[in-house]
Amino acid sequence: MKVLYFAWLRTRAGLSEAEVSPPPGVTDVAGLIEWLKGQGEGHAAALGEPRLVRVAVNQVHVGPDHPLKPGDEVAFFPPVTGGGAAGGGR
Amino acid sequence: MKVLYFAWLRTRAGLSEAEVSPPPGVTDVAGLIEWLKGQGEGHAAALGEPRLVRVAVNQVHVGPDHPLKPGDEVAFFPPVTGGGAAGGGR
Amino acid sequence: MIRVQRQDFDVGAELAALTRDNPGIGGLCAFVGLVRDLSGGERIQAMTLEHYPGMTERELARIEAEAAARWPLAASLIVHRYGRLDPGERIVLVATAAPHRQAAFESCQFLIDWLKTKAPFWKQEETADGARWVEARAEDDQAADRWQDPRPEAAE
Amino acid sequence: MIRVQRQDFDVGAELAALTRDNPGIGGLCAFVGLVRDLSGGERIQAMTLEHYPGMTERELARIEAEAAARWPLAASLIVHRYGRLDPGERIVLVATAAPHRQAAFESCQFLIDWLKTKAPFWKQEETADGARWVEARAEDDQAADRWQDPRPEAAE
Repeated sequence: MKVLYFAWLRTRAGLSEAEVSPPPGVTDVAGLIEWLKGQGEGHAAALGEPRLVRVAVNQVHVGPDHPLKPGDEVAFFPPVTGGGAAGGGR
Repeated sequence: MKVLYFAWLRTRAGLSEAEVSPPPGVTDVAGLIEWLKGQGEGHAAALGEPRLVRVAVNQVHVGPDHPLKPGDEVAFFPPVTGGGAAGGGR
Repeated sequence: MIRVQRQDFDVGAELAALTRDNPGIGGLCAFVGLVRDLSGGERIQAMTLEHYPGMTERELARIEAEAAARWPLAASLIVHRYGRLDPGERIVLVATAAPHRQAAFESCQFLIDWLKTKAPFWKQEETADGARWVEARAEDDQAADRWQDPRPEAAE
Repeated sequence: MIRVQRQDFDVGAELAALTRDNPGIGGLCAFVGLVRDLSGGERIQAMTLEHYPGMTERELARIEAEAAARWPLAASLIVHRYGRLDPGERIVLVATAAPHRQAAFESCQFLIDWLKTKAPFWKQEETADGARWVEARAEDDQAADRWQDPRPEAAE
């Protein structure tokens, strides 16, 4: 299973990509996050603020109970901030 | 006093511009319209559908009770239709 | 800035000039109106835009000033053509630039909505049956009426 | 059509290509997002946009398809840059073309609102104090949320 970090999660993790093999008990995104936190300081630092962590599985936005299978690409990132000017301004 | 016609009011009037000298009793736009209707077929045809006639005095949109003075430029035209695509389409 | 002209305009050049040397602009919204080949289901061969020289410029400047009073705009532009145009040709360009995008979108839509009911332009369409004047549409009055009242939410 | 690229884009050429040979288009709405020189009152020296290659393209295509399902669009375009950009540089171009202008305005605003909360881009700003990641703004979530529900009025 491939894990990706973007933006400041990547900076905190100190890595942008990792190949991981979680045990069979890890069946969904929430489970993967809990397991990763025990896999080294980088993962723990990146995932330490769950409120600010967004997840995509195989490049699709998902929630914490999304199921996982071997071979999935799981990306963790903060809320997105693209697109230029912010929404306010009336 | 200069009177101008635009779009299909111009077509109906058969003229785009006329110099007119209404009598002193004509003091506002509504009075001018009534008086002009008696000043020939062209004026009468152009101003025959008051619901569709818009008025500008000295190049500013005005209502029927707008006062008039000698030397004013009074334009009559239908509702405007510029600007490209219409508003609908959700 | 407003301009009334017979000739076409270069959208890219106009928009680049509008934002040049103003890095406080975060969002630019532009609307281009084009001549459609269909009107009420009928094929249009060409369109002629008549206008009221002098009043047109005054009215466009007034509409632009109204937008600048309602929104925090860094720049705005209205370019409107007159004369005979073929289907697919550009008729009008409206653009507004602001620090934030909501102001740019709202003011751009305000400008085109007001322009369509206040600026003295009239369209004549040419079909296989001859030329006819285009009638004003209720949708356009409704679109303009949205902006009549000072907006209740005045948040930044 | 969607494109994710490092290099700048030519707004005029992009918009001309979008409407070319389609005289059924009556209105074209475009939004250009630019790098501001100020953010929260602080001067920005440059901005770097990171993205998630692969997912970005998928997500933009999905957002564009959603707009096409909601409005009668003749054409649409999203071009988004990544990499390091200076103040005043263009970041994103969103454009929609439709027979009528209301559909063009609404769908263009929908695209940029959704893009800002769904497309995997992240901004890092460089100030005199160093680089920092830009935080997501509540205004952007609110802007996107407007479009969550199928709109109650579905008139043509």
